[in-house]
Amino acid sequence: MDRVRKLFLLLFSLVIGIALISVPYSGSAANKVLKIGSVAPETGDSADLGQAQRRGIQMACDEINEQGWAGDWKLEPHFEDDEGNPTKAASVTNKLIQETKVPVIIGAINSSCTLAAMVHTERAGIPQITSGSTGASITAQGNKWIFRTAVNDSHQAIALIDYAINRLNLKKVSTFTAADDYGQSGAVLLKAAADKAGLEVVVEATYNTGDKDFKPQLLLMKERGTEAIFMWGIYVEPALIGNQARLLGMDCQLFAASGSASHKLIELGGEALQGMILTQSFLPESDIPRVKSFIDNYNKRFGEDPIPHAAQPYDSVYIIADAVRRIDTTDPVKLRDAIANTSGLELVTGSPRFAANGDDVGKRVLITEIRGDAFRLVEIAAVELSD
Amino acid sequence: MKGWDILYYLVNGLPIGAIYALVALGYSLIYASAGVLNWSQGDMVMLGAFIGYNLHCLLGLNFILALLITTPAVACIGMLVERIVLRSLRKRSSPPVNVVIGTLGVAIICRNLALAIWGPDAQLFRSPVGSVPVEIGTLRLFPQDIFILILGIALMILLQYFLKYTREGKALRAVAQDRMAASLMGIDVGKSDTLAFAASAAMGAVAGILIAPLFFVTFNMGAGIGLKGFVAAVVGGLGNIPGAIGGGFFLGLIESFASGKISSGYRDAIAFTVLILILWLKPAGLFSKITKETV
Amino acid sequence: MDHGEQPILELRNISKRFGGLKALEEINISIETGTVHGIIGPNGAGKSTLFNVITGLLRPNSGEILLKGNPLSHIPPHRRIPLGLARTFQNIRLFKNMTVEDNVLVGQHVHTPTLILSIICGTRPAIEWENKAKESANTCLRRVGLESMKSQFARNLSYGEQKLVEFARALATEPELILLDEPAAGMNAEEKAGLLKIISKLRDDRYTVVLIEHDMRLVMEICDQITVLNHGKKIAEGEPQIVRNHPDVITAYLGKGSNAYAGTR
Amino acid sequence: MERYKSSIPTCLYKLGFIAVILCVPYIIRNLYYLHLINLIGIYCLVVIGLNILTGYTGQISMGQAGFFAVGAYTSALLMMKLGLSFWVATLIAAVVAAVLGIIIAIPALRLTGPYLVMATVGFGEIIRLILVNWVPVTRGAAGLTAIPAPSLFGFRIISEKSFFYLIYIVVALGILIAVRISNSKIGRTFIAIREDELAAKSMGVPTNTYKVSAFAISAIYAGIAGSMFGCFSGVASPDAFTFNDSVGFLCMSIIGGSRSIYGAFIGSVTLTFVSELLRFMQLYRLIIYGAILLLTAILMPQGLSGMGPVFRKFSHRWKGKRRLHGNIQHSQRKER
Repeated sequence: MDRVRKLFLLLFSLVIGIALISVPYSGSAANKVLKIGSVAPETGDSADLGQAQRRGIQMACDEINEQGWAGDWKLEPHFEDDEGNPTKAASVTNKLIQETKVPVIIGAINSSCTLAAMVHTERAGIPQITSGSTGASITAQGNKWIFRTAVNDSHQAIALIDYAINRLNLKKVSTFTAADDYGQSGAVLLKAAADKAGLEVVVEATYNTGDKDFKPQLLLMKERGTEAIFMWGIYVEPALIGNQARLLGMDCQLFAASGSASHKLIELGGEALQGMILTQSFLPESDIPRVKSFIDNYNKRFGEDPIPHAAQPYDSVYIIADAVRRIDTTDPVKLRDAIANTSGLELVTGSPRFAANGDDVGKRVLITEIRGDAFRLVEIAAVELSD
Repeated sequence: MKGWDILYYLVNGLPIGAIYALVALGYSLIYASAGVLNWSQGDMVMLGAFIGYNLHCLLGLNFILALLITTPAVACIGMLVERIVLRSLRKRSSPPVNVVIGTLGVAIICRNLALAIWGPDAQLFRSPVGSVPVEIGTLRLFPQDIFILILGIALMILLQYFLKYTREGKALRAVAQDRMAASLMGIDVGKSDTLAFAASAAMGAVAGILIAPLFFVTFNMGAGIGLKGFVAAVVGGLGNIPGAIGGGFFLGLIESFASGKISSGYRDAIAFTVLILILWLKPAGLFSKITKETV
Repeated sequence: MDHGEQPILELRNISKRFGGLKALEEINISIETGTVHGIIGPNGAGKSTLFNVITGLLRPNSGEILLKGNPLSHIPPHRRIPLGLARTFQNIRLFKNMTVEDNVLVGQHVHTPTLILSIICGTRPAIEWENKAKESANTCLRRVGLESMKSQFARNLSYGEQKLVEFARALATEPELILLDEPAAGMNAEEKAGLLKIISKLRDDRYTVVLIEHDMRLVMEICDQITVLNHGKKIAEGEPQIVRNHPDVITAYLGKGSNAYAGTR
Repeated sequence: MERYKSSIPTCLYKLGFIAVILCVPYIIRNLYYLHLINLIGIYCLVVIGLNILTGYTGQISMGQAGFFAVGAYTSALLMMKLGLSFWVATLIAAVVAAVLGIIIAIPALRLTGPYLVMATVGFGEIIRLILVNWVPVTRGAAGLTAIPAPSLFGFRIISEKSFFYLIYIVVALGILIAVRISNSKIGRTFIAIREDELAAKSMGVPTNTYKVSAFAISAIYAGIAGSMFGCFSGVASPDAFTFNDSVGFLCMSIIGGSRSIYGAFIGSVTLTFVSELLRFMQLYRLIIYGAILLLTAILMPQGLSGMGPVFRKFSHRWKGKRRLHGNIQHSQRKER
């Protein structure tokens, strides 16, 4: 058996050797190259969101390089996997900054990973755009290097509550939110919006991502006479909740936010989710040409409709390319300022305009409904953007 | 309304309990016969679900045929795991904790292979028995739950029969009692280990296919169910076959009551607290006697 | 008893039942200081159970154990060692992956204070106690003649040597009363002779030894007093010669109708 | 644990080693690798404690991330809410972790093997779920942000370089104390308990007290490491202290060799570097990582640090052959 042990040691050192050699190689020396770092959970629990971000960024870079949209700058994406773990996110952010020397990072989907990465991008002075994390604390720390193109949750919460009261005049509602950063911030926003609008919240239930059985909580809601359930989480659990609610004979109105807006929700939810109301930033069937071409290209290339976690990174690449085109340098400080006063760009998820704290206030908030096997536009939320 | 929802949580906890019991049986069977913990048991469930999904949903085979093909396929994977991990570890007589790390490596490999092959998205597994609930009074029984209970219990009885009356089953129990003595009696200890791994992998596969319609098929479903199965097996008394079944149902019921009555956020915390207290009272598990060691 | 001193260990009508099985029934034994007391009997007579009761691993159903006059009933096993009670095991229970010296040093555990701070700071008291413990461990090893094997791993020693290490480890707890559970089992003639010398040397140093042993020649040669157990009951006690010819003892060992051999040498 | 005498005078050997360590931050300019090295130092501290618990006392724990989280959150909250200094907060965090270690150890006294593993898994999950759901205090899933940096005599420890010195001084102290304990009577008693608890009890060893103190020591090590981890990464969220992390710590302990203190360092270095260096494989990274885990567990029963005797065996065999060879020639020459 010792022969095998020697073989393994040889293999083991070979693997390490190749890794050591290949690391410095990645810095190619072509002149006008814009390296974009991407930090996303390509493995682990939210692997589907991470890989959607990878596809969105790859497609955007290829399009820009083909059409020469960013002048003679060639975009070069560098993807790193953070497995949804903040410690790994910090390490890979450091790798992108120190090793591959990227001037800008599109990064992290879980709020905890984004927060971990922000510590290092701020220290190194590199602009960071997150297109997936909606935790309030991200843009509340006065960190001027962070930008967020994810749809703003508070606008969505206000739009949903407003729709529930004025369009459907509901009296008693419940919230059913994920016990992760996305769900917890949603729960706070929904409660605040409901209290402001005088809507009674009878049950505030939570679930852990990966839970499978929601009937006990649904039963509690049914007992308390819930007319509507506001859900806040990635699409897998809301699909289950909708299914199990209908099985329990509850015909209450279902609401959800952009996190669950994905064709997978419809596919998994089936007829149980017909009539469900969702707020989101773009619609596959919308008639806006920019959105249409994005969806067709994505469909042609990856064989399925894009989810928000693919569309927002796609826009972030265009924002970066536009900024670099304007300042014609990849100096991080100039790049940050250029991104800060981005304006007049018509993109897939709206025309981005960044507030002082880094939030994108140019986002559209569409109220959509599940009819048949797709989302149908109901109305564009008339939410004036206060902050 | 009062008495009624206690019954409800009971009915709701049973099918999940059956799934946990099937996975727990895998842990207990392997621990009983080979004396080791197989940490890749959860991923056998995932593999069963995915292979079943491929056959039933994509290739359109009918459900029973898909079940009959998937189970032996995953059983072979179980044998492969035993061959690679256990055989070489036995040869090096390394400590049992190395088997845990070894099977953990296998679990990581299976999980990420599934990610590479089937992609990260959750897949829908159409329930073979439809989803029209059967109503008794205000109680709703779902066909898939009933199907899980029936098939699960049938499998448990089959295992009991196999262990009690077939030749290999008796050999397996002999090895569990005393490996040395069993091998002296001419029982091929290696073969019975392989059999144990194959049987538990097969049960995991069935659990996977049963649970798929309820909770979709994702590449990392194995981790959660594997841990719950381990907890159920330990609470029931590791290595004790009826104990694993009891432990599985017990865990299913605790979770159902905890999330309904107290709070779903703390459901697992409550379940673990209860289980640690139980272990404090009965250190060898709920259904096993404590053997006092004298010299 | 001729010494007139208080007996070091007294067992007053000890009985122990495992469910229906009566392992020990109304056992009364008193052992004098500085003597070698043999306990013999066919297998299953309750000898090992008796040892487990004395060392506290098993709690007797009734009766009392007095060590130097004070009762042991509520003292947990590991607190009986400082009172001067040590034992070896029937099947060897050494710390295999530790050196012979470390094995014996564990015996010294109760006699060296655990000075955590001094250990961490590496100051003198800890080192001193460590050296003192090593010294007494070496004397115990010298007593059993294994000092040369000090840095060997316990697992690499022969069966007889491992028995002696366990003997040394029991000695290291600086006991007054040593319980030996079949020390000579698995030893060859030469090792048995060595064992005989060690035990008699111990008797000269005023140690008390209680011995469970099947090797009749060894027992008859070394023991001052012998107690014979059979089916949990004491059937005979006294000097080796008396016990050898005791009719019940012969029936217990050789079965019915063997009295013809009584009296032969 | 073998003590083999090295031929070079040990103090020279140690001084040289310390000198190399001290100027590492100046050799490795690249902050990415320095960040990794700091991370390895923190993980090494946790694994040392785990080695004392698993390797020495034989109590396998899969809940070490629970103590790691307690350390991080306690000291972060103390610093942020009560404005305590890093050192006082770390001390309190270590005490809190030790108390929790004792609390989980008491039910664990009656448990062995897989039953003990399950109790520690339960402990880890309970801690994590409290961190996720106790939103008013721990701010829920997003976790704590802007954890203040430690300061030493007015000098704020922010940069990777300054963290390197903080971490590796504490690691050096941790190793020193662990080696002192393991070579002392306490270490010997731990090993005795692992080898045969009943025999140890018969030698007068109060095994329960020692098993509980082993848990407490491993909790203190993980608590201090957690507190440094909080300041080092600036944020602390439940996602960093999951069951997977506990399993990661156990892998480092076993792969590195749980029966020696230096095994902890070897284990944390190997696994952290392997998972980082494999990044160039993108999607297949974790498959290779799993394979390495599997092969190491199979081929090296005593872990990488257990290779010591194997190397010596090789060297003996090599020397042996030469010596043997020498004798044969010698004797042949004589015959001729």
